[in-house]
Amino acid sequence: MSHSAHLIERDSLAYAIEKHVEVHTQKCYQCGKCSAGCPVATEMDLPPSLVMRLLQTERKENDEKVLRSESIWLCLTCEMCLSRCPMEIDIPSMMDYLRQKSRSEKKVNPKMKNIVSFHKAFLHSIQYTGRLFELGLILDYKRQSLNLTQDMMLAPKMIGNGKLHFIPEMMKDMPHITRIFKKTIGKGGSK
Amino acid sequence: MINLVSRADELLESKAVQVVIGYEAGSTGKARPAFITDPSKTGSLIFDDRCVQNLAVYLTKKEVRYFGKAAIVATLPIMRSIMMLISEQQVFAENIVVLGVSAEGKYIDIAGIEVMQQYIATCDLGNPAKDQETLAMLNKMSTQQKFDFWQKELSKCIKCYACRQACPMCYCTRCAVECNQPQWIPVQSNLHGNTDWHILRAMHLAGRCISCGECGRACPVNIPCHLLTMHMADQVHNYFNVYAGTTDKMSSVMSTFEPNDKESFIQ
Amino acid sequence: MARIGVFVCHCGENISATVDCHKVAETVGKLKHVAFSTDYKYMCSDPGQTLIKEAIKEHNLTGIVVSACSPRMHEPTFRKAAAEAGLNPFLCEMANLREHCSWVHEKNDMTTDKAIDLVRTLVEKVKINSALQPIKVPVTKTALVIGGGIAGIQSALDIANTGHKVILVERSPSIGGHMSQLSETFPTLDCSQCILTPRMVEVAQHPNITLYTYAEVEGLDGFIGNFTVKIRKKSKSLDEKICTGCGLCTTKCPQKKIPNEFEEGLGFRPAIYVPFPQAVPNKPVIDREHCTYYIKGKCKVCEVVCPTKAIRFDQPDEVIEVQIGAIVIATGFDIKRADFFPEYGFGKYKDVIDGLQFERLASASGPTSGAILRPSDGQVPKNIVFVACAGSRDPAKGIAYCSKICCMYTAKHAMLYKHKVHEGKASIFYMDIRSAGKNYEEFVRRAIEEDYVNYIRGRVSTIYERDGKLIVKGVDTLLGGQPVEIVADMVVLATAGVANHGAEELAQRLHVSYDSHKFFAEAHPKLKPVETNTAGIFLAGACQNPKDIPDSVSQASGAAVKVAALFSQNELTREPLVAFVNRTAPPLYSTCVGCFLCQSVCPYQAIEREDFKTRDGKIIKTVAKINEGLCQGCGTCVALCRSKSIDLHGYTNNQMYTEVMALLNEY
Amino acid sequence: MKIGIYPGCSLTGSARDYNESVFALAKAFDIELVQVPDWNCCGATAAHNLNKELSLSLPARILATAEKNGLDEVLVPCAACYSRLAVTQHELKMNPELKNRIGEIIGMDYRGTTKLINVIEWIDAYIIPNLEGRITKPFDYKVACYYGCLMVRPNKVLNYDRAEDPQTMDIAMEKIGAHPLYFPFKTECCGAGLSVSRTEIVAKLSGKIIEDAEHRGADTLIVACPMCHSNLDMRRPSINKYWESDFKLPVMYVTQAIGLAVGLTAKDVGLQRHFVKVNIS
Amino acid sequence: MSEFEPKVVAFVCNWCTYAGADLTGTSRIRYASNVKIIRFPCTGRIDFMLLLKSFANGADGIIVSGCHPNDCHYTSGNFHAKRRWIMFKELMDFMGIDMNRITFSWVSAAEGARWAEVVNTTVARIRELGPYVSYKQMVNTAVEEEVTND
Repeated sequence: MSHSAHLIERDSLAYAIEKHVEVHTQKCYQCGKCSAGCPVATEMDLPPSLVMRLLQTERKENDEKVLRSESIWLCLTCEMCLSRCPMEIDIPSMMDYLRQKSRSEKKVNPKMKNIVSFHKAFLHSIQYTGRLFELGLILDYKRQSLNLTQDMMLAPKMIGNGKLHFIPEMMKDMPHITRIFKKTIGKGGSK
Repeated sequence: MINLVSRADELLESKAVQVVIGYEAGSTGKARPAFITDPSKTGSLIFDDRCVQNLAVYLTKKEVRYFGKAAIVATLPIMRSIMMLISEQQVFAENIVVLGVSAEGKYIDIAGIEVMQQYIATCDLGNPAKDQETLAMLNKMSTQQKFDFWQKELSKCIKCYACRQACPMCYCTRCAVECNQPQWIPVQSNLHGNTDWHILRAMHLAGRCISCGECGRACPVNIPCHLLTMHMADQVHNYFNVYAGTTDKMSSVMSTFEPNDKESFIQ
Repeated sequence: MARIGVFVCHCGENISATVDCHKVAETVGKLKHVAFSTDYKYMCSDPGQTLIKEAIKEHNLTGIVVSACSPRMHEPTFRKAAAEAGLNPFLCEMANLREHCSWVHEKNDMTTDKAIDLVRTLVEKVKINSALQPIKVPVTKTALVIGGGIAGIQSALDIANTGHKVILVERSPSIGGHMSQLSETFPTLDCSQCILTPRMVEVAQHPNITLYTYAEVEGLDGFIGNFTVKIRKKSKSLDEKICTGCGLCTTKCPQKKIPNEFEEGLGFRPAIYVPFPQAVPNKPVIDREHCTYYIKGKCKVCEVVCPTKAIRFDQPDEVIEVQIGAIVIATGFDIKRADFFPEYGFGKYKDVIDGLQFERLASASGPTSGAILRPSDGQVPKNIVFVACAGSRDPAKGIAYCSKICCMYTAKHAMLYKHKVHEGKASIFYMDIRSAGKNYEEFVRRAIEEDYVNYIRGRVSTIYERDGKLIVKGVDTLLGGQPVEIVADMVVLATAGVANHGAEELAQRLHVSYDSHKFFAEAHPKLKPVETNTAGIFLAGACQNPKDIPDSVSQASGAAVKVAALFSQNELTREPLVAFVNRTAPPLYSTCVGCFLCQSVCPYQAIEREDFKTRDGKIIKTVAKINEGLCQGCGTCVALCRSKSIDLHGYTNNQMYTEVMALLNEY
Repeated sequence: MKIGIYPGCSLTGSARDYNESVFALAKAFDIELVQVPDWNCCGATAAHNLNKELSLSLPARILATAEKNGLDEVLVPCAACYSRLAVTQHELKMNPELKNRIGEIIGMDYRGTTKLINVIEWIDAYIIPNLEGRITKPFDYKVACYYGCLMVRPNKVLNYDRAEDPQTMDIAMEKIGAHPLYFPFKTECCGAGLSVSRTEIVAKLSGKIIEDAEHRGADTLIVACPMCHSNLDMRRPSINKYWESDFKLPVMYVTQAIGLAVGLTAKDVGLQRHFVKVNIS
Repeated sequence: MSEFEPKVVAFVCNWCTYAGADLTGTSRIRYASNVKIIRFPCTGRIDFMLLLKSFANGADGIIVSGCHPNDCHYTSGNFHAKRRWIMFKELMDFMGIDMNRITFSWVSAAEGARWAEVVNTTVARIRELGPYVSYKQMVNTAVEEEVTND
């Protein structure tokens, strides 16, 4: 994108977003169409259009509000906002970036720990088997989230219907996957 | 090679064209341009590594036009020259037949301008690799080094205008250097006049040079003057994303514009 | 041998306070070919001008340099003085010693030296100036107005009232345009037809106006004052002279189910039809595309019932050529239709309509006689939603610009609805309310305060249908982006105003430029909003960009004045500072080699082709030729021309070269 | 006829029914589906939520493996996997620098030449043209075709069908004798990856979809995504609890519906594995 | 000569920069008197050869100025000029001819103060660069050669 070539460095989240995911927050003119179509806008503490507005202010306290929000974790990446945005602002990519930033700065909203735990458990599963081991995932998630009783009723029926394996299906070339994880997430694994 | 010869033969025999412009072996072992009007003589046509001259230059010459409709042996640079000449209304598509030759030296059937356009679209249109290296080397030099380099080179110029005569795009009946009211370019072959001449030539070929390198080859004192026009071709592509000679309806880079043309030096 | 006169002005003390004017006159006076040199307190005063005139005569001067203020200020003054003394005005040059020297520099030797350099430079230039004659072009005093909407009507009437002939060409069977479709107009809520129809009738009856409806402009040649236009009069399949407009044919036509364009598809019309009751001319045309006779070869009911036997099935199109002197383009605009919006249902919901359709519903002469009824079931909508910026300010799916008129007409629509359905609920989703205009903001406030129209700031994400209702999913951004869902009976989209269909082709035919949205382009966005780049062609109304009625009418009158000013002279006089292509003896004819790159660089299409032929008509050479009527003298072609075959009067290559040489070298 | 397939993790586990129906349908039409050898998980939502490079590297490895094994065309039945693979392909195409970096990370030669097709494209290209004379039992039901998010968005990347009101699945359904309904929730989100961590959101969103389809008189929902299926089918108890109702609308994969129409049995296409009973056979 | 006084030629268009320079005058804003203006109808009219001629004839610096993009009196002359200067600058850079000696600018009829600033910064810069020796040398060598050739 030619825009980013002329960026003037600023100390703000909006700048970081422009630089890393090439989403130009100033393009937003607050029509609100993203919030109007977002399936989870009503659950969010900050609907997408409000996130955009907060970022536009380029003020520390507003950036902080965004990184600590529930919204960035509730976003389903369904891309409805992007497909209807008149300015074609890639909110989903921006949300991906905000989530990673929120985690790396240890600002994840405490109420959202479950969601993060699930994602982590998911990656754990891939890291050690190369593929998703659904039973393992659920157990791992329960361990991380301490939601021990959740979905107690679901698993037996899944097993009954032949939808849950007891033994993980392993990839052959596991060292390859381990290398990929090492080079991306780093030695610390998916923590 | 049979294809090229037989096709030339067929065209002359059927009187579809009156002359075939191609290459033949010269007495010194070099290839020289051939203008064949007699179908029985097409056997002398050759095509090999020696055949590098840009034949398109003859298309605008009165003596060649006199023959009538022409078929021309054309490698990529020649095809691009033809596209430019048609775009600038110097040659009419209906007056020429193109006998295409691929980079590997194989005959390719160019049934019309559209086919030629499609063929050109598949080719690499940048400057030849050897010249690209030299250009890169020059571009790395300091301003003073560049100045010294060109002053040394241009001091050799004897103002013979072989560079102009060899260039298919230099078809003007009166060149700007021949204009004496005012006398834009000093007549003498001195450093000042030489520099002005080569700047003028490069500017006039901006957006029109098709990177054949003929000017440099034609220079009797070996000035790499083709680098000037090739540098311009590079920049035209860099700024305006245009390669010269890709269609028969090229809108000239220097006579058109986009409102958002990018530059960084105008205050 | 050149004999140059130099006149150095003190401008009171404006120049002489920092420049030694006497020294300037003295130094320059010593130059070769300077026959006379003097300084004086006020050159522009009467005595100053007399001094110049007398010097010209007395010293038989062949050129003068007045060294005073900016030529942008007094060049006309001194050129006139020169002319009065018998010297060609283009042999007078001015050196700018005031704005460019005395006012911007300190008093010292360098400043005086600079003044000397400036004067010297122009002395050298004026030596090689040529005497130029003004260009005179005759004017055909007939105007062509293209488009019979309110802008075209106003322009035609204004020009006709100045006593000049006007030809008004309208593509559809009646004049009136979009304004005739409107119900009431903002901000006064007066009836659109009531104010428009008298003007339509005036056009029809005006002795200076020739009206061609059902006609289109096919081609244009020539230049300002001297255009030739080709007009295709489409066959109406009717002898208009005999037809009395009784309308019997239209009631008897068996083909009755053709969607009515005037009613925006909300009603039907027969194949032989008058678009609307107040149409001008009020005579029918046969729509050959839908007429049973033209499709199947039999029917002819209209011919049978016509009391005056006016139907002509075999009437051909007629193409006429007319000489005209000026053109007003007033082809209007169009709107994007509701079927354009993916998220608003691709046009599949009958009760999602556009603004013009709502106008027809609200119009007393419309398909519902002014009752607001749902197109799907004819019920009165109890809950209506208006969506502003539907396609406007939407670079992704619509257009990037603001359509300007929608804020106001949407407020009007909501008001009309509330006035007709008192218990109804009207909501407007908007992004900004743009109500700049006389009494406009007050109008919008009235909609909110008096008619309780519910303005919600936010866009609508999607509309879908359920149980015969329309679910509108919008948002209230003033509540921080809170989603709003309205179960509506009807939705009106204030769709974007766009260029009229066929505008691009017409622009190409007329050789005028258009912008990336296919609207006609004005010559200058601020100072020439009515002119196009082509001299003699003007713009009026929404063909330039979406406009409301007052703006359209103002511009139409503006265009009319431009035409009238042009027609006030028998001949057009133009400064001869135009380009020219050299000519030499055969067989060369010109040093121009005919590459025609100058054609693409010229902003005025002033470069033509000239063929030189042998006696038997064979073309020897084709070279460029300047149309002096069109050239404005920018000289871009001169700098581009590789063989230096084009030059520009007043700024020739030789003159500019000489200036540079003189400025940097002391002779 | 031989084409590649990337089944993805779900199809080996919770979406075994989908897997069975895809393979059964392929077999019925003499199409050999060759698995991308030793494939890995695409990383799904978790990867792109937590680490961008990982989210590109995992799909890149799959694509590079397909290339290495000469699979020019790869069917990706899972809409979620399809989306991840297609987005990766697009991003790496647009950004050569990133392409090099990811190439280094996976330590493989990646060119991006594989043609990815989703299940509807596959049906369109290989099943529909050969349908003539094969329909033994027209699928004479009112169906609501549910596309979800990942098959149509982002439209500029996937360039498949129209983002609003897509039609391809409806047309395929018409071809087997079904009656597609006007269904505005076609592309609304079911709640996706929040199934486990925020079940109530999934119950709410999926419930809306089911409610609207039932309201319009659908006999079944037709889907093409295992994630949507698990949310709409396996999560039915949560949905019914949240909405305080008893939605009975079955949810079928598009391949199951076509399978039944061409004479495959309910068991062949794995209908017995559904949580919500399917009264269609 | 005590101190080096740069010779600077300004090529400006009639409608914007020339008028802007007039405004500098009417506003009585002072600037260096080293600059002398030559008036053109439009930047599109300015031939690149004139710039070379200026250097050859002793100019140490050049200013080229016209209407801002979109404000051209002739609608597009300055756009064409812009393309011409882009290519010209690239060629000059390639040949080692110092482009720091040419200021390209857009100065509108309303920017009187800006014109003074453009002039002053250009003159200051040229003063720092000193006389354009290398170009003059080239011309001088040429003149010497001519003399000996004769």
